[in-house]
Amino acid sequence: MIYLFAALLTLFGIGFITFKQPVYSALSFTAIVLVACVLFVLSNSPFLAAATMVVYAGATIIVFLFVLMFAQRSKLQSYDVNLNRPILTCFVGGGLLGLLISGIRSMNIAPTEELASSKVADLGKLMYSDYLWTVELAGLLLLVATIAAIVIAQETKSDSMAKFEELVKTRAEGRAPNGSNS
Amino acid sequence: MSNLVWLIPVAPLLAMLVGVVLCFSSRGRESAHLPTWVGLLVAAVVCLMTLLGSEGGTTAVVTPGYTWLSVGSVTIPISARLDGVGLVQLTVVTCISFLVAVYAQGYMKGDPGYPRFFAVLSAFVFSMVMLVISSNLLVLYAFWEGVGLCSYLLIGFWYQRPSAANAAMKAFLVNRLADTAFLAGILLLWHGVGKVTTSTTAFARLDFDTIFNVLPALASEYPNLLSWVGFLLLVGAIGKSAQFPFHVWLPDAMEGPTPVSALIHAATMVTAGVYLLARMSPLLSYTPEVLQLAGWLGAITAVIGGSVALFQDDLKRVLAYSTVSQLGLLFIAFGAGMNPEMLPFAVVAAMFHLLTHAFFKALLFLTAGNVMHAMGDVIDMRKFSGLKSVLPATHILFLIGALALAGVPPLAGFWSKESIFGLLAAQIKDPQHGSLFLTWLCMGLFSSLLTATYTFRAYMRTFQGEVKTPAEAGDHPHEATPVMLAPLYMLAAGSVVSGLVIYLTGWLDKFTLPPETVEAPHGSWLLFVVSMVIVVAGYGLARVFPTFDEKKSPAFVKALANRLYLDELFYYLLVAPTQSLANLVGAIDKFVDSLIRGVAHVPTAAGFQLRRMQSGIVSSYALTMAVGIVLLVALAFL
Amino acid sequence: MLTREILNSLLPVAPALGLIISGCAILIAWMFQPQQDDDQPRSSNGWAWAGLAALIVVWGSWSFSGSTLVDNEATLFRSDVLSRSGTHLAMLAGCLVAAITINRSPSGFGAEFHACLLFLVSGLCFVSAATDLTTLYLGLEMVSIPTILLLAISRRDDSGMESTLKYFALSAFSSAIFLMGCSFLFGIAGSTKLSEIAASISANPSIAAYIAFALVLAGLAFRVTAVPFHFYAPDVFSGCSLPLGGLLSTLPKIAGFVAMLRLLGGPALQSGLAPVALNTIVVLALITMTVGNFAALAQMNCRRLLAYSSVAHSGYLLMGLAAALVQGTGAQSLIMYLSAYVVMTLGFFAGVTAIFERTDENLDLDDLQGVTQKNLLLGASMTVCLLSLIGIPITAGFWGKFMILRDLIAPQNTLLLVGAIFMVVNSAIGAIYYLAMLIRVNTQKPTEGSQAESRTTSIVDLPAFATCVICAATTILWFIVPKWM
Amino acid sequence: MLQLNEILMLSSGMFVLGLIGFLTRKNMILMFLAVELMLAAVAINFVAFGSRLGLQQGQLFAVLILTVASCEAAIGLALVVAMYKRKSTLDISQWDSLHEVEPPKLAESGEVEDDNIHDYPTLAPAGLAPNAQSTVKGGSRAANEKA
Repeated sequence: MIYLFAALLTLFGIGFITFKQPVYSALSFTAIVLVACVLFVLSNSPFLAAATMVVYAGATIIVFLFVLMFAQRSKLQSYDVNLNRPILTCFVGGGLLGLLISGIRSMNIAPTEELASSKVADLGKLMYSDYLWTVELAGLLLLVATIAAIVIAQETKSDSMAKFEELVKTRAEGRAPNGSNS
Repeated sequence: MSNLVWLIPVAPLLAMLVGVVLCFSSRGRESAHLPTWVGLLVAAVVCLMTLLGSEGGTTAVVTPGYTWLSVGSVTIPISARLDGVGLVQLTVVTCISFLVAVYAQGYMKGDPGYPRFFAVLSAFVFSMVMLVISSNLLVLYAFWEGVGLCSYLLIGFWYQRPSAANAAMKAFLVNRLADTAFLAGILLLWHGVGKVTTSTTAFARLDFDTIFNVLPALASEYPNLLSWVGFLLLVGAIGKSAQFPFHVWLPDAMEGPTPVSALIHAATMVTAGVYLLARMSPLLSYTPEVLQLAGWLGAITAVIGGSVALFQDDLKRVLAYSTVSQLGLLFIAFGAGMNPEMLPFAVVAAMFHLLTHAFFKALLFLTAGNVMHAMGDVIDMRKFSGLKSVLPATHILFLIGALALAGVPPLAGFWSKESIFGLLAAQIKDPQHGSLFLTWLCMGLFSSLLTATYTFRAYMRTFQGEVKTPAEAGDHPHEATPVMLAPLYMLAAGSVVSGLVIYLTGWLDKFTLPPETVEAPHGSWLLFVVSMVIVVAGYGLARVFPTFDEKKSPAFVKALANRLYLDELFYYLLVAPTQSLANLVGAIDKFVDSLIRGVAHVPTAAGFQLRRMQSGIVSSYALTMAVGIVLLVALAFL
Repeated sequence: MLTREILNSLLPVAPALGLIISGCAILIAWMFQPQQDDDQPRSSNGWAWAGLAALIVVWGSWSFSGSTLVDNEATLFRSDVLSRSGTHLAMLAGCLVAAITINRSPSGFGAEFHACLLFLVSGLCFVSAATDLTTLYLGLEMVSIPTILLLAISRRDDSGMESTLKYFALSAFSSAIFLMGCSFLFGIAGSTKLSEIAASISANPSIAAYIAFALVLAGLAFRVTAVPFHFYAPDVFSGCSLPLGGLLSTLPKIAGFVAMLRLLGGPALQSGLAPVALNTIVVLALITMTVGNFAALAQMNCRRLLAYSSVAHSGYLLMGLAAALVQGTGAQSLIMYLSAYVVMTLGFFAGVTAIFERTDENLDLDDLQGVTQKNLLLGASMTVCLLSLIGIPITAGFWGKFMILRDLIAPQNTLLLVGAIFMVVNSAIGAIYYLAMLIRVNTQKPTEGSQAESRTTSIVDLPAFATCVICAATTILWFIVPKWM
Repeated sequence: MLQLNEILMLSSGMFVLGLIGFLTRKNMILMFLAVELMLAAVAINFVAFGSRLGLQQGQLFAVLILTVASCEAAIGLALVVAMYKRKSTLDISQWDSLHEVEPPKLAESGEVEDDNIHDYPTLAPAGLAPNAQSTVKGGSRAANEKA
């Protein structure tokens, strides 16, 4: 069974890395997340599987795809076609994988009682009793991230002014050497 | 009393802080002397009260003060350790400093760096007080450097003048040379104490009490180490106290303002070396060979200083060389303490002369300052004469100082010199070193002959003869202001009476001698007579002493006028090699520099790789990070 | 239902709560502020003062409340020496950064800027009080996400965006690495409690445990700019606004080191993983300080130089971490160095900020010329900060180096001794470029540099100037009274 | 059923895939997706460990990771949008204006000046200069001072 998963992962992973169309890459990312969801289920965590499915496949990837489309050009871009030092990176990644796997092999976890079937209620109880402040902290983090996202993407008037001035400057520079440019 | 002790350093410290603030403020600059006055006055009064109220005796009172650092097992407490010697030194420092500060108000008036001067002056007094009262050798060293720093700042006070900046640099470098030896000595001692005792913490090993407690053990187990320590401490002491061959910095230090010359380079700081030897005298009693070296250096310095002073035309320089030679006498005193049972008397004699010398040398310098003030900053004795009628008060004060310095009874200098010579004379019959003591005695007496000669000569050239003033002095040179004269009267009073009082009452003995010692050896009446003859001879010589012309004088006169070419020797022995070394290093530096530049132009070279990694592309940075992670993880399998 | 215990478990992070509440208050107040025409950039000073006041009030009331809390490991936050000193450090750095940015907060984004600065500092408090892997991780994110926001809004030209991008991308990457290590730690220890993790690692030092350690270390090494995770630093420093450079060189570094101490500095770790972990940290430290110093030597660009200098100081701090691991006596010397570092670095940044009209221009070393001639107090303060960075006595930097060196020498461990020697040599190398700055600060500028001449004619930023002076005074004060560090 | 070890290996593989993706892709959006992939792998780790150890904390951590991942996604996308507006490209290697500048060329850096930089401190001649230029005694110094 592991070979099946390994094969799936490798297939979609290679796809994610090598597809020249970024949309295909994003789709293989979705496929990998689905594989991960299956792994969640196998680890007795159906709630997380569902949550991941909703959050990743449902929300995150859609937004990513949206932005991807927004920035998409009609023809393939060179930066999507060419990879950045693929061979060296593969060596590094392979090395890390080898090290991690041999580390995992050497690890022997004492088998305790398997979590028979994790009830969402138990998780909820944990989250809202002992780990209440952790969850609140995560909420605060979301607030800051929201502010950050709004502020970063916002274009202020001074920004557009600066951009305009820059444009004028580059035009002027471009025009200077040979008068009838543009 | 114990709490009051901390007032002595804290008052100048506060004065310094206020002064530093005044340096940066636009208002209140003209009254910058006030905090310093108050701080120093408080310190001086506390000192005097403590001194007069003290029972005497040599036992040291350790007052815990302030725990500087207390982290984990490291504690660095700073505590005050006050014994008789320290108390005497402290009183001299604070009282003279206060008087000089009063004088400086008049002298420095109108200088753009007025607040700076008083801030550094307070800082100097603070460091000096801490140097004296610190109970730990390392703390002493720290403030030793602090004192050196203040001296550097004050010599170079008029830093716009190249000569002042150079003189400051020179004093700094020469002192640094000696201080390196001092520091090495401290570390060696620390190492040694650590070998014989394990009970104390690392820092407490350098407490004086600890050191003195383990001295017998140290002396029996590591006598060689002790000699080395003594030698290295001596080098430190002769650096600060301007003894041969490190005396070259002191005359140049006269570039500083005159109050500074009086305070730091005549009365207080230069005696720090002597104080160090007195403080470490329990250790030195185990190392007679070091004391012998001190005696020799002192004798040589006394003679050299005296002879060079004879041929100087610059009044302040005469006094500077005179200081060098008088400090030499102090070191002779330590030489006379070669026999361990005589060492306490040597300390007494040295402290005695130190005290009187502080009075009359400060007086002389400050009166010279008056002269300089009146003459429009001209201090060359060839340019003026006969100032007796122009500056009557200054004339009398200078005369008192000169008589005290020359050793005319019953003024102070006579008695303190006498106690040193008496100590030497009493030991002439010593079977082992008798001839040595005799030699030093002769050299000491010869230097006092020189002292009398140059002092009277300087006095006569300045104040006697026809009235002549330089053009810089303006139409009618005037006497100094009362605020400048008042402290001089007090110094003059000290110069007159201190010697006689202390000699007759044996007042110093009670502070510096263990209670059950035998009667101190005093000079015989023969020595008295010899001394007086010497003074008279000196006066006679001064009368007949011709003024030399540089061109047609014999070689030795030329040599003396040029300070025996010692500066040149120093130059060729130390500076020139250093400079060529520096040039070499510079050349290497340039080579390396060009190599680096070359490397930058050759992308294949190894050093360039780092730069190339810094390409600005995120992916490359991430790749490097990933490689780093792999390497870190791979360390697990090693 | 909130029980009393659950509420009480928040007490150790009370200052963080205070900051969060003030931050939210600022944001809410901003919403109600009447909107003005965007052509007139609103002054952000009000928000800045509010942020600074919030920091000072929270810090002061927390330190003077003097409540001695029971150190309860079972809850999510604890109140021990490390949490207290970490919180103090966070507040100190936060106050200084807030003071530098009073006149320099981005126009139009003042409220967001200062609210997020408060959130950032509160994140540091969470990190230093965390007893649980979850709170530690969220605290770290609470530091890095506001940092990105601050970077993004404080400079909005191409360079600013680029530096934000670099910081964000690499920060997300390193955070993933850190999490991978955390997951292994969780698996090996069977708990998310930091104390149990440390105990189980030292009871059973396996290869997997080491791998987890290495991954966590690598993740945190990014925050403390250890080599080879430092590459972003010079670029980001040269692309962000000047006060942000000061922020970047202190706050994330405090977070990284406090987190390392929380994760690794437990007394349990010294027995188990120590040898190999120690080797790793020492090697990392040596490489970091050497690369940082040599790279800084060749720099003429002031910002990049400061970045490399911060890298070099990370190396010294890592040596302090190694010493703390061996000694097990707590990380007092590391904390001392960190506090000295915070004050002297921010002091120097404040000094540079005070003299330049714009915070986004490129700074060469020569631009520092003549500060003392223009303003003696500022020049003297910057000189003191530089002396402290070198580690000269009369400054707090001396005690920092002294304590770390002492901790390195005391255990008689060969590796640490070698490290100590390297550290001394490196400090000497570092002194060269600090002296180069020192000389420039204190020399007369060349007459022909008329542009540079006009730059430093006056202090353009009074709060930053005051901060610089305060930092210099603190540096000297701490030398005299090191127990206040 | 899968063993714990096997799940861990799979998640490690996923993690490394994400890492390689982050390093090789130049498209900013795909880079951030790769980071999400790494985070998802870590979440699998946590859940697997938690399931094996009988601890709910594993799932809790996974939930936190989901939260943080969406935070990062939000910021990342906002950043991408802002950057795309500026350069109209998603290529991350276009953003490399901040980097180590080459040291100035030898000619530009003023090699000539270097000769004068090494100004070593020298001792002041005490009184009379050692080179005996001013053989006049002390007075010359006083005169110099006036000047």
